Amino acid sequence: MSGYFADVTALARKDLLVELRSRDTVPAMLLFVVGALVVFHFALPEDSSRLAAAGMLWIALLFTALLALVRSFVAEREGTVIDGLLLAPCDRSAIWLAKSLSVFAFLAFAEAVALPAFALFYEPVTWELIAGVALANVGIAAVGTLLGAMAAAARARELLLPLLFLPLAIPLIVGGVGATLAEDPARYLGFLALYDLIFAILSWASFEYVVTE
Amino acid sequence: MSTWLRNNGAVVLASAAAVLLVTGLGLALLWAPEDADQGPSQRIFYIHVPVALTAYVFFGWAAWKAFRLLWKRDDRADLESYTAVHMGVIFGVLTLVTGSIWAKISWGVWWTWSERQLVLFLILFLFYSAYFMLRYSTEPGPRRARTSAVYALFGAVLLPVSFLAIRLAEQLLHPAPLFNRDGPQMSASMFLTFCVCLAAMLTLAATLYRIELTGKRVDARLRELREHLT
Amino acid sequence: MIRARGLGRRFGDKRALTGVDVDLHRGEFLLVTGPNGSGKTTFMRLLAGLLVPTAGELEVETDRARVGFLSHDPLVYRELTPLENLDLYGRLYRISERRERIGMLLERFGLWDARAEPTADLSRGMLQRLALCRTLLHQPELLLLDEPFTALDTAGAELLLDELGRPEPRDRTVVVSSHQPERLADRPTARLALVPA
Amino acid sequence: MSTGEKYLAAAYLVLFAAVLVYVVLISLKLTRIERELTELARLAEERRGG
Repeated sequence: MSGYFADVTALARKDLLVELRSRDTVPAMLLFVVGALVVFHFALPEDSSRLAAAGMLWIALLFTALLALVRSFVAEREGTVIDGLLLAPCDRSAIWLAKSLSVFAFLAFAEAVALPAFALFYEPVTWELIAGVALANVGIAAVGTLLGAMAAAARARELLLPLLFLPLAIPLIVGGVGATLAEDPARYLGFLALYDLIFAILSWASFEYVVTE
Repeated sequence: MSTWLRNNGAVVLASAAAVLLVTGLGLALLWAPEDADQGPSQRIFYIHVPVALTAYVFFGWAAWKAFRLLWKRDDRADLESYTAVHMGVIFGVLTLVTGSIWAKISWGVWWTWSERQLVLFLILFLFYSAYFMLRYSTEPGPRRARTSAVYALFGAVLLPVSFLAIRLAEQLLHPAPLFNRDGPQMSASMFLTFCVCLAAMLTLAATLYRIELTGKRVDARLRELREHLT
Repeated sequence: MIRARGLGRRFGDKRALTGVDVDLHRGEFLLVTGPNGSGKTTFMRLLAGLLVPTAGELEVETDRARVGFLSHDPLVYRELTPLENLDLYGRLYRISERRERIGMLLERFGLWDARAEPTADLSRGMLQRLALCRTLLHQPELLLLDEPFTALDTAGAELLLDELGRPEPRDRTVVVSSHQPERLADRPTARLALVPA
Repeated sequence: MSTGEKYLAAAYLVLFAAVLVYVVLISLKLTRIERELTELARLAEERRGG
């Protein structure tokens, strides 16, 4: 068991180090999410409600997450490094867990910029919103990493991933927007937690099938 | 007897489907009592709901076969799962079309976001269309079979989760108590008609599934044969 | 160690490998030859467990942790340094005295001075040496080398031949695919000539 | 015929049309399979002859 987590730590550390060196993904995410928030101001009528602003924030976060997911297996695909990881005796699900953790970290980093920007431009950020974002991140990272690995084996993978991911992200958006706006955010947060639990277990169990033959 | 059934299963299924479809049509149009509130148009219920249930059955079947492929390494399950998704999408589109007609009758619009089942089918349609994209853009082989299977399995889990999500989304917009779509209870004759129509749709679906599966298998065999000969 | 009967592999409609029979015992040295497109790489990837056969049977009597596979690609992260790459693999293979082992290999293959440079800056020959370090890191009992001489200069090739001549680990089984079999001289104990399918 | 009945008829027609389209697709597929089989039979014949 401790060996499993040692593998996960080594792999996640590697993912963060690769991003730290190449700086391919996170700066693009930051710029994109702020840009999206600015664009939405011009897309929304002048006196739009806070409901519209909250919905827009969630759309911006979702598409920012797609940037991270599309990039998630690029380092492994270049020069088929994934083969090296698959040859290693570690459990394949450790690769998924490590990659999910690093995607989660990138998302959290982007949101640490996006949420203050949202508070500055539109509405104050509530604790419910922060909790909703954190829970949605778990689901996005878990499902998105699995789908990213699936799409990495396909042609037109950058196009395929959003198609695979968006239908699965609809419940996350429902939960996130609900947690932001509803009178009783607890049930929406509960729904997000349920989604995370179900899909994290499913993704964890099925990762090996999509990366090996 | 069992060999005879195996060889002539398609014939039996197709004849049963034909008989049941005609009976169901007669019952639904001529015998079942007219609905007090909605008038003759309520009879669309006898196609819309069986078609929708058949689509659910196909998505469930696809997930079951996907599970067999992953768990028991049953290689034939790949084509079976694929065929089930294929048929499920066809019946899903029919659900969207008949549901849209029903919405037009009941509310005067072709689309309404307040109709839960329609919204759910729209999500499923998007999801399973991506399944085809995934299949077509991956090299054929064991890996494609497994990847498709994992995705089909996700579909079966997404179905109830999306249903819950749609209910929650409705409650956000209308905090009032949930609109109950069941309406008045069905009478015994209505229920019998519905059962016959459902049985008819399921046998029709099973027939089409067999045809489609045979077609896909023939295709695969032909490819193998071509490879041997060239 | 390795037993194959009628081994074959297709990719879609293309046959990459057909009807290969192999019997290889522990400690033997198999040389795989054949022109481009004869399925050498496919054969090696099947042995490594990265591919599954679509025809025939294949048994490889060893654990995944005990296989070393040198692929066409060096299988290292371009963004990381040689040291970081080997450290990652060292952790995943649970190598005891990881630092010493890595240092010794880098030293032996002449990479010690380049250990902290980004891998992307290494020349093709240096990358191949790093890939050899990665392959040998965990002292595999089954060593699979796919075209190992590619991009290696004379000194690099000497280092590789030197490694293959080492007495330890004992009973190491080696499979080498190469279109320059003369470089291996009389080391191979068995040969397999593949022909395009 | 009332509007409601028209829509009802439309729904049944949609179903009928879908099955019909499916039959057409299957027949196209059968034609293709027959063509391929003929070609493969010819190939097999040539092989035996040559």
